[in-house]
Amino acid sequence: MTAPTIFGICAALLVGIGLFGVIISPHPLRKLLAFNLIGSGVFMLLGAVARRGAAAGMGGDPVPQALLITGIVVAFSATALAVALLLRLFNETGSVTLAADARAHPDAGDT
Amino acid sequence: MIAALNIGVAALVLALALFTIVARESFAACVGFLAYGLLLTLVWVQLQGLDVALIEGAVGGGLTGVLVIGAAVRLRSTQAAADAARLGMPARMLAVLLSGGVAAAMAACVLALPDPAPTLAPQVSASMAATGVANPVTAVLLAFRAMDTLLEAIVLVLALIGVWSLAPDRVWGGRPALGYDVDPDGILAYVARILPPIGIVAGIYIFWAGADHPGGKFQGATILAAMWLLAMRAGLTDAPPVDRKWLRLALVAGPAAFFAIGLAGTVTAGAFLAYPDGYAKVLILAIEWALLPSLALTLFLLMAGAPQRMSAP
Amino acid sequence: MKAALDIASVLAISAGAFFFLAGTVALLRFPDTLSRLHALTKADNLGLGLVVVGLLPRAGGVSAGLKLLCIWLLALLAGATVSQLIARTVQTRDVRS
Amino acid sequence: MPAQDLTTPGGLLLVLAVLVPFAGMLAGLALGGRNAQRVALATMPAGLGIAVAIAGALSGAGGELVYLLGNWAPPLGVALRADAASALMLVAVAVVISGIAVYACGDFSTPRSAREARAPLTFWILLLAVWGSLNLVLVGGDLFTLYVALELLTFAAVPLVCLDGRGETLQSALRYLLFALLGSMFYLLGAVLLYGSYGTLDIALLAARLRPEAVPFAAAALMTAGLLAKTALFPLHIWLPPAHAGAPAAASAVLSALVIKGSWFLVVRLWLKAMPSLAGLASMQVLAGLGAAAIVLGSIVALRQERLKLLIAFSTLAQIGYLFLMFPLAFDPASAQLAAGNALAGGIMQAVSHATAKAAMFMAAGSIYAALGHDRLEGLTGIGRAMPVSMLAFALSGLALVGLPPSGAYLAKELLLEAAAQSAQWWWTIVIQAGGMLTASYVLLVLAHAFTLGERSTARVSRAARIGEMAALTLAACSLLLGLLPWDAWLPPARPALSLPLSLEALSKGLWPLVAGALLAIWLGRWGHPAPFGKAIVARLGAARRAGLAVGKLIERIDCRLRQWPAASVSLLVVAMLLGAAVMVAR
Repeated sequence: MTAPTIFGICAALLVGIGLFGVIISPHPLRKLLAFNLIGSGVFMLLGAVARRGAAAGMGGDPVPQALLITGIVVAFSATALAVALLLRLFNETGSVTLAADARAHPDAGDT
Repeated sequence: MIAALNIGVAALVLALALFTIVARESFAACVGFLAYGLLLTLVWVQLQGLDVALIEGAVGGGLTGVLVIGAAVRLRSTQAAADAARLGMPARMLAVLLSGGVAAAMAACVLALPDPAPTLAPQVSASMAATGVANPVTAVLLAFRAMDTLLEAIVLVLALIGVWSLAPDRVWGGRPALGYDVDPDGILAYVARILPPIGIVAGIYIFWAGADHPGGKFQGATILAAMWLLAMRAGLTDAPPVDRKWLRLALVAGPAAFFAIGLAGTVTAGAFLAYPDGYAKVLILAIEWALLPSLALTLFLLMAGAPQRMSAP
Repeated sequence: MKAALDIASVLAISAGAFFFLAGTVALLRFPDTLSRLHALTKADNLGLGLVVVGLLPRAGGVSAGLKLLCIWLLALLAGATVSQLIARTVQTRDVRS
Repeated sequence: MPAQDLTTPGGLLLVLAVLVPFAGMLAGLALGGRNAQRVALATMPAGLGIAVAIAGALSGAGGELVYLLGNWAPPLGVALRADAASALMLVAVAVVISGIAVYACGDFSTPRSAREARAPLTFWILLLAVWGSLNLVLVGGDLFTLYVALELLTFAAVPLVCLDGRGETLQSALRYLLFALLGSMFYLLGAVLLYGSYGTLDIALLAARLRPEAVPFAAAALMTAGLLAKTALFPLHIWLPPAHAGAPAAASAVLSALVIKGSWFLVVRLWLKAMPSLAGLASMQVLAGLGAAAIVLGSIVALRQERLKLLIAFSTLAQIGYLFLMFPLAFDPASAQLAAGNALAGGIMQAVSHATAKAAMFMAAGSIYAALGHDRLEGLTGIGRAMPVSMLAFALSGLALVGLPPSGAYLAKELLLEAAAQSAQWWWTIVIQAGGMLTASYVLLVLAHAFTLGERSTARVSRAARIGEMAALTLAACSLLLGLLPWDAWLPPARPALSLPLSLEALSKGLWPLVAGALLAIWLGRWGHPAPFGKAIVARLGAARRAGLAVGKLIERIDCRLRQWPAASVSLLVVAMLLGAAVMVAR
């Protein structure tokens, strides 16, 4: 098996693991970690695509490699924003749960 | 042999990823994630993406890892509530089923990708002479797809504004939190004195090499930001208050220079973000030099977080 | 000459790998943080040093060799600092409890 | 290589449309303090002018503006592309942003005592950032550049949700951010698969190279599902109601009127421009089916809200559903492709009229909230007399949404009905008509509360707020009068000449949804204690009324369930798989 195939499949599994984490983790920080796992899975697939495109004396297609650099930095910005939001939420309310939502009391007020 | 090595690396990556999800404590999961990020750099080396390996190690593993570990420490008290809200078995099985389905579909797609693979490498190689740089990734980032890089610089500034907007009103214009109590004579302060000179040299070297070899402004800027962060965490320097004029100007200087050089291209070379013949390399280097301090500052401030205290008078 | 260098390389890298293995086993088996730290730092510093020494003949140039040495020194510095910090944290926690 | 891969005259306008707001954002940050607001207000006319110029350049011709950035042609380079649909959206965005900016001068001016304040500074910078990223979404021609644009849009929108820094808005913002990030990963995954298969990310080149194969099918399903999560189409609306209802009024207007349109427009772009040949009737029916469910659920839950802003937020949920009805109607069975025609025109028209009307609604609600200190429906009694301008703005925008001629929604409805008749999909006719009735029901519910005569209202309106009220009224009037503009220059010529929208027949067509809506409101609405019009009627309905309440309660429960995180994330995967299966089946 070639490296792109191995890591392509690894990428698919990473996305799967990340999705599982996003669904089941109750803690938002863990959801954020899971999101980063999905992200790195997607990036790894792009890396495999780049490696498959090796040609013209280059070890990989440079266009997807450049996209990867942009993508990783964007994912980092997202993480930084989410962490800041998480910490502010914690400072403000002392908890970070996403479950209690602005639910509009379905049982109250019917006439 | 190489295939076996790759499979081994892939298995380790997957095992760490799984640990990150199933670990009981958030702190342990974050440490696992940091190790995972570092391990990924090996994957990038195996995939012949040295530029990507550098950025993954610096940003994907390093900065993100530090960020989430810091958050996990501060959020320790929320662990119990999260443990109580665990999903039941049927829901977990459903999650396994669905995410497994998506992963299987994706793996099938990987195997169905066309052979020979489509690639832009020959086109990059044919057009690279016009840009004057020898690192193809830099040529893509600053010539062929310069728009993405310009937008990426804006993304970082915007994320920083988003982080700042989360400050409580009373400390607007103040400084980010210091973080820890540190011993001014301790080992951390010692390292924070001797490491930054080395780190600054290394960061600028990686940046400077980026025109022709793997490396570049993001990788370099990350190292510079990390050095500053180290000095701040060791109590040697402080983060600047967010309302300083010089700070604001330094933040926008890089993207603004990028804008200006791009717009100049409409006059001198007939298109936004085009470079006139013979000046491409000079202008690309000018953009990179302008971006480096802005990027380092933005990354540092993103790591430092929202303002939390008023500056000491 | 070349064969001798190759053999030296292989020996040094293998020895380095062995130290890493020993350190990892210690990390998993030792009972408390301080002794784990004790085993880990020594094994890792030496292990990495041996790997670097083994790689030096294959570095292909003086500047590449110097970079390898720099990496080792930086890793040493980072390892020493972090183990100091961890040890101090353990100490203060023990005093407090 | 397609012939259009050259920069067209006027292409530079597309660059400017993106650059000017971002330049304003950087300048606002650099200058700081009060200057951020000044820069933003100065940017408005410039951006408006650019958008109008783009629309002017595209009128009549039915062509496309293309700009090759850096003179590098795709697939190596990145192109910006705009057609008439993008141009109309660009103008709508510019108009709505300008209206919101005028309104926000009341709430987001730096106080005299401070040199710089957090909320005003960040609001104006984020407003410009939303504008720039929306323009980029509208003119981007490259799937990865569009990914960056979507992320920019998210990063600009999320902090707007929690500008007031209260715990519950922070929580809504976090949910929004996490779910939107999940959506962008799906989108990016699809884009990566497309690059791996065809070696390009350019929309026009992809359209030429795509083959009906497994990989692009999966990519289409993933990208669409991701974008639906960002648009908050049912059942992926986990984040929308609390985020849109909790934000400051000006921010709610931005989020509800504009931000969700970005990812929606990208779905349109994707299916009509990048992969029209992949679309099968089945997948398009799935999209519109989710839309229909959104209309029913959103409207009925809206009817049961006790707070005005939540009601408007749920109305957005329903209206998002309406935006997706165009997809199966755009399917042309002869060529087995999606074709731009009446359906596309109707969809764009609906988006434009919803943008103007919804911004006006949130702005009016914000004025009312500011004057009363709350926005409980029960407490609105008499507000119609105390704040006539705001209530007029609300009423006009509500009627415009219902589709009363000559509103844009009326035109949109006619176009969609025409498309449904042409493609013999009678079931969508029913949904379209029912949508109008349901919209009428919650609009009338609010109006009934507001115009009930009762005790004098305590509302107090400051002078600064009067300007904001006028801004809301202007946008509402825009929405109501949209149908009178000369659309022939931009909308595809396949459209039959519309009857003069003010004819008697048209008016009667517009009136009957109002009657049906009133009945629905009486049947399903939750009437508070100072019983507004017709308590007697309500009492006499007896059993039917109880059944209506039970139905409403059930639907509200379902909605609550779906908006829990695990359910929503599972829904995302299910929607992706459903779409994937539907795309496969069609071939």
